[in-house]
Amino acid sequence: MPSSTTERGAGPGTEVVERLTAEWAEPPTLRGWFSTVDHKRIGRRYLVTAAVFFGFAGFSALAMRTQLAGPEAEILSPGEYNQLFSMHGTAMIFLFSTPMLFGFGNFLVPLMVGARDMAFPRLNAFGYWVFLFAGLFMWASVPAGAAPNGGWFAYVPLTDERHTPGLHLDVYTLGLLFLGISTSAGAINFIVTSLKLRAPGMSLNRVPVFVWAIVATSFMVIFALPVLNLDNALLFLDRRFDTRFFDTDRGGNVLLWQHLFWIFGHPDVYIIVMPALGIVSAVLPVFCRRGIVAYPLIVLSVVAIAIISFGVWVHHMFATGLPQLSYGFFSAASTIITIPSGLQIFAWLATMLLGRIVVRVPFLFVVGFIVTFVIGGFTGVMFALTAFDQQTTDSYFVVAHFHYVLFGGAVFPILAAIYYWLPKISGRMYSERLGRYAFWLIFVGMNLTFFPMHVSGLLGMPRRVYTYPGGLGWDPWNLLATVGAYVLGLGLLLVAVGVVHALRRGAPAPDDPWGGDSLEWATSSPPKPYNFPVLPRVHSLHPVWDPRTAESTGPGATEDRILTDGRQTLFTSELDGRYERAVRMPEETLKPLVAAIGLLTVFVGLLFAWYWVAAAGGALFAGTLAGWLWPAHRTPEEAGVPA
Amino acid sequence: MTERLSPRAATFGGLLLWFAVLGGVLSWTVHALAAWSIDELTCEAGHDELAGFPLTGAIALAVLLPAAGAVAALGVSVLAWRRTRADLPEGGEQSVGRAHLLAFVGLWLNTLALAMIVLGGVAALVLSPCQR
Amino acid sequence: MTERGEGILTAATRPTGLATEEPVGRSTGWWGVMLFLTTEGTLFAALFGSYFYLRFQHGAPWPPDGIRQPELLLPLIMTAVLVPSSLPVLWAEAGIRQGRRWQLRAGLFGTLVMGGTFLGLQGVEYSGILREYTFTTNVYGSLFYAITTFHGSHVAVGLLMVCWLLVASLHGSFGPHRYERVRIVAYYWHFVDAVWVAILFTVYLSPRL
Amino acid sequence: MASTDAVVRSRRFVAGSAGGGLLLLLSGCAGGGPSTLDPAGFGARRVEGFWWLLFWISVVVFVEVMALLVWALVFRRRPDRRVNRSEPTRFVVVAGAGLPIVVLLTVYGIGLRDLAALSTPEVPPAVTVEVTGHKWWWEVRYAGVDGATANEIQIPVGEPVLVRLRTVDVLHSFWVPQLMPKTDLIAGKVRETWLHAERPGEYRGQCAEYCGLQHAHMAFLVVARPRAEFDAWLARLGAPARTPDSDAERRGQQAFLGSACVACHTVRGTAATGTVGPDLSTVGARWSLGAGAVSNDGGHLGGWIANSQTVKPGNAMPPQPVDAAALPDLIAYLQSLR
Repeated sequence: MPSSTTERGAGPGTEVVERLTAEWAEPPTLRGWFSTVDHKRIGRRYLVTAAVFFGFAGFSALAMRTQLAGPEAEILSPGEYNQLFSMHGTAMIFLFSTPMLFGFGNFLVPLMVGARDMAFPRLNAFGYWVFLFAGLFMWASVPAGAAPNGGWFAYVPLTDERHTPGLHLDVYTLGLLFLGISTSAGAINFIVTSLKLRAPGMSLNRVPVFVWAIVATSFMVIFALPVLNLDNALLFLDRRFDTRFFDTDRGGNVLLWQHLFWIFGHPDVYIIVMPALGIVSAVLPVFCRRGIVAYPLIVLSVVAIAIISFGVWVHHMFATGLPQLSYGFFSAASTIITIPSGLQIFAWLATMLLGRIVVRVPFLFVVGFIVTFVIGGFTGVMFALTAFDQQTTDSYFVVAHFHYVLFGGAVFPILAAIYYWLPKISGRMYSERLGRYAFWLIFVGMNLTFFPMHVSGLLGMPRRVYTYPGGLGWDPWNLLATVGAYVLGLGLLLVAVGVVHALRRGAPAPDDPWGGDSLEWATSSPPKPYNFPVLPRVHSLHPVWDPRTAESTGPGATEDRILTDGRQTLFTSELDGRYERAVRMPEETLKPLVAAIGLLTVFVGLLFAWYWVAAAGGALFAGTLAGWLWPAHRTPEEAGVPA
Repeated sequence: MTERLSPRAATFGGLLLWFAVLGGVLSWTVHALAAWSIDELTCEAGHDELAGFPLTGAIALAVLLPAAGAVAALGVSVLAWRRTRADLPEGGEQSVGRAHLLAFVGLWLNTLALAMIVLGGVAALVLSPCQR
Repeated sequence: MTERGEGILTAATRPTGLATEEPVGRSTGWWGVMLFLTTEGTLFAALFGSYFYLRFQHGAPWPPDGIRQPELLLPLIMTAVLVPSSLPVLWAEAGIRQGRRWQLRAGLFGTLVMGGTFLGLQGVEYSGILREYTFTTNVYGSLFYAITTFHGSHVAVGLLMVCWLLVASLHGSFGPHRYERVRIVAYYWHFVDAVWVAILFTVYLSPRL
Repeated sequence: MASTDAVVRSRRFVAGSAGGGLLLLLSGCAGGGPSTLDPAGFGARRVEGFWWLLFWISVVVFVEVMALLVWALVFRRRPDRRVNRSEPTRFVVVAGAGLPIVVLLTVYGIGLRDLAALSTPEVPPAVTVEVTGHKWWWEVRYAGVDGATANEIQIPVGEPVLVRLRTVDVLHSFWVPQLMPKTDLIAGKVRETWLHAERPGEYRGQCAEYCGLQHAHMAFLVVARPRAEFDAWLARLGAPARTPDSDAERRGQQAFLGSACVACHTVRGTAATGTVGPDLSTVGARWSLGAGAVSNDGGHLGGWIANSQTVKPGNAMPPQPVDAAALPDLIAYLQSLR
């Protein structure tokens, strides 16, 4: 089924390639580096930046585990510990997981749907710069000793001005508001790209699962993120301008914060995990040498999780003493949401059982994912049940649970994705041996770190404590977890070494090293700036395994899919992917960077209460936007105005 | 397409499919928001009735009406799923294949939504509204 | 037409009916603005939800602390100014579709005047209410000012966009083939109008229920 | 709950020995600590039973999934194997949805039943404890008794006790793992839970909701004792503080009343009536200082008075400029308050 170059068609002539290169190539200048709008370069930057933030958050975790290795340790002060655990959570959720997966989405979605770029390339560049600046904005607070210290959940009234003076929580609220602009822009871009830029013939029943997952995730962002933004805006107003939303003495209500936070927060768990599940559905079948079993059920599962995740938030509030019946409704949804996940697990298992398995490093990480994610799923069901939840919530059992879900459910797939798509992204193969060492260290380290936390939680250890007394039965489990954290850290370091090694010394990668089925494997490694010399025509769910798609990019390819007149790509219809028309794509520009700098100025100004600076930043942003979107002058004939 | 429909009928058919896909989960959304907010807000304010109307009755309505909506959507999705089942050669008529997939997704979504509404109803039978 | 003699329902539930693409043929700009407005709409919905959550948890009396029920006359006048301001936008858009650039400019100018009047009236309203309570008085004050100011800033952004469009139209960029930006700004403006109706209900009418 | 200790122990033995090493470790480590698996109260026991049910279901399903996974990894790797291209949708539906829904409905039902059981005790509680959360300690009062203690809740054994929870500042959570699942303390609201200790003993509790700098040091102890002992203790709590009966204690009392301590602390029957910090009328009998920060002995007490910020950074008590010569007397006095 992996097709050779001849089967795939010889493609268009060199003249076409030259014209496409002339249109799409970006100048290799410094200015070009800042002005790029190429989704592949932007995707790579997302990946690298998110990986760096992962490193920071990981070191925070190592510091915390060192402090908790034994009872009554004094390596970190309580103030430092609380900032570190708050930043660890906030960064892992907001600055690592979602941007990392958006990075893969950025690189892969246009390739997988057979387009030449995202729907809004300049918005894409803008999203990256905002993410970078927001991440630096938040991390800069750590050396300044002003990092968020209210936990990633920042419950009021602890986080109000009276109980936490200083910039800590202003960094948190403003940083997340700033970052939210990037995430929302990215989400809109993914949805529109997937709706309008799919290759002709790619009706919804032929869309790769990864793209379904990215789109579902983006819709969740659209509906969940504004609620977090509102919550943070209200907290900022309370802290800075003495409004009374959370002030119980003046009619405010502290549970409002929790409701709004978790209306965002629970969907966010799936915002993180969903693209990762999409990665698994992309990687696993390829190493089983067959298409994924029960594609319609997988799609159902993606859609169902995206929707139901909005109706389970109160299970984070089962101990707040609300009426039990109101828990019942959310307990019901939290229970049912496991069904779609179960369908996916068994679809993957069936794919493995029916296929012929080839064990390579990406597949190892997928297996690691299944083992850990299943365990996280069990404890997830337990937390859906109110009585059990009330006993174990806010204990280390929760910490164990969500690390199994998030490390197992997101980091393992991300690692699989790194090894799987590295040849495509960089054009280099990684070292299989280094990869295997890394896998085993990570798998063992991960379980050694987080499994004991189930036990210490059941033994009554509450979470978010900077130290604990000895002799309560918690000591050995904490020591084990700390040892595991170091093993895990070593494994992750080895991944970094492996990536650098591949980039420096790796063998050149073929176009399709794995025999993949989706369209990114139908182009060169790394892809040319225009992605595809001929936009393919899709006839089935597995276009690369389908000779008709190869034929469509062969010598007989029609001009309406080659499009060499300027930067062009295709619009197709939303549901059925029917050919609509060719459209112009924008050139590279510095405006996204300038607009992002404007926003950075706004948020720095707000943070330090320099409101004139903020206003100036706002003016810069608005002015740049006005120029960015300024319509080109048209002659009356071009615009269609009757003379 | 071999047969032609009036634009009105075609649009209506397209929208009907979306009802088949999303009708159930929309009903469940209404159920979850209504039942939870009625219960929490009334009880936290220290009442056990809603403007003279017994709380249990209000919650029962917030279970039964959405359940009816989910059942309706389930019916439409079953119909749509069967109507679009025509055996299609791979790469054949992509619209019908796509509609079949969406109807299938809707079928399951409606079932899951109905299950959640019913489980919520079970909770309402077991627990009295303001019990903590 | 096949459905002659049969109901629209029968026709619509044929395979071809159910397989009709809907939505279809929209541009990326249309989708972009719709998704943006969806996420904005969710933000306002959450804000209104918070209003009712805080109100019902607070219990009677609402407004608390002896604050009087909101006056209705001025908000109704504001409604009468803002909601019809969608009409000149529609008219402007219809004009440019026909290639009448003067109609586009006149319509946008009309919107600008009406939207500006609305903001002015909001200032008048604030100057009265600020003497009674501010956003620090209690949660009711915070809600009132947060909701109305947040919407007011949307109106202001909308007006900036209309200004921008007006300048661009003087520059001669629009015509029957090139008016997508007009449509996008129009959608935003209609959205701002619709949100105001929700505010009228939430902030001004609901305390009287 | 009718189960006696023996039944409980045998059940845990069965669970433990069947589960192998991990469970032995769990059960083994349960002794001494505040383990949810060593329940001594109605609510915690109910949830413990539920946990073992969930645990065993998880084990069975995990074994099933792992068996399929290992099977595939072992037997589906032969290079000459022909790929099966069928679509076993029915298998996926049955295994991924059909079987889970049965299990899920069962545990959902049991969960609702347990939840309802946790709601109210079978007999109405006769004792009401008023617990107030502070950053970072617990103020404990009893309905109808004028007097307060801190970080220590005495209850009669064998009967339900109502606990009414308030907070004066941020959110806290009241959790005694061996007795009852947790209940959050919500600013602006009053929450209620109840405790029912089945056997006498001391049960460690701790704040479970992150509450700032010293969240780690906000522990308390629930002491369950026979009704008569409890009644005597409660009467003692309501009475004025013990008067000093040695010279050292009297000098200590003078030093205490002459210091800034009285601005924040109460010792009933004296001029000290501050309400910012814990009531010290019975401080000498408490299990710890600083809500679990250090043990309550002379050395730690002296260190705490001199500069509690080195012991529990961030707590509300400023360092006290006590004359080094007067410190032993002060310690003696405070330790005599029992």
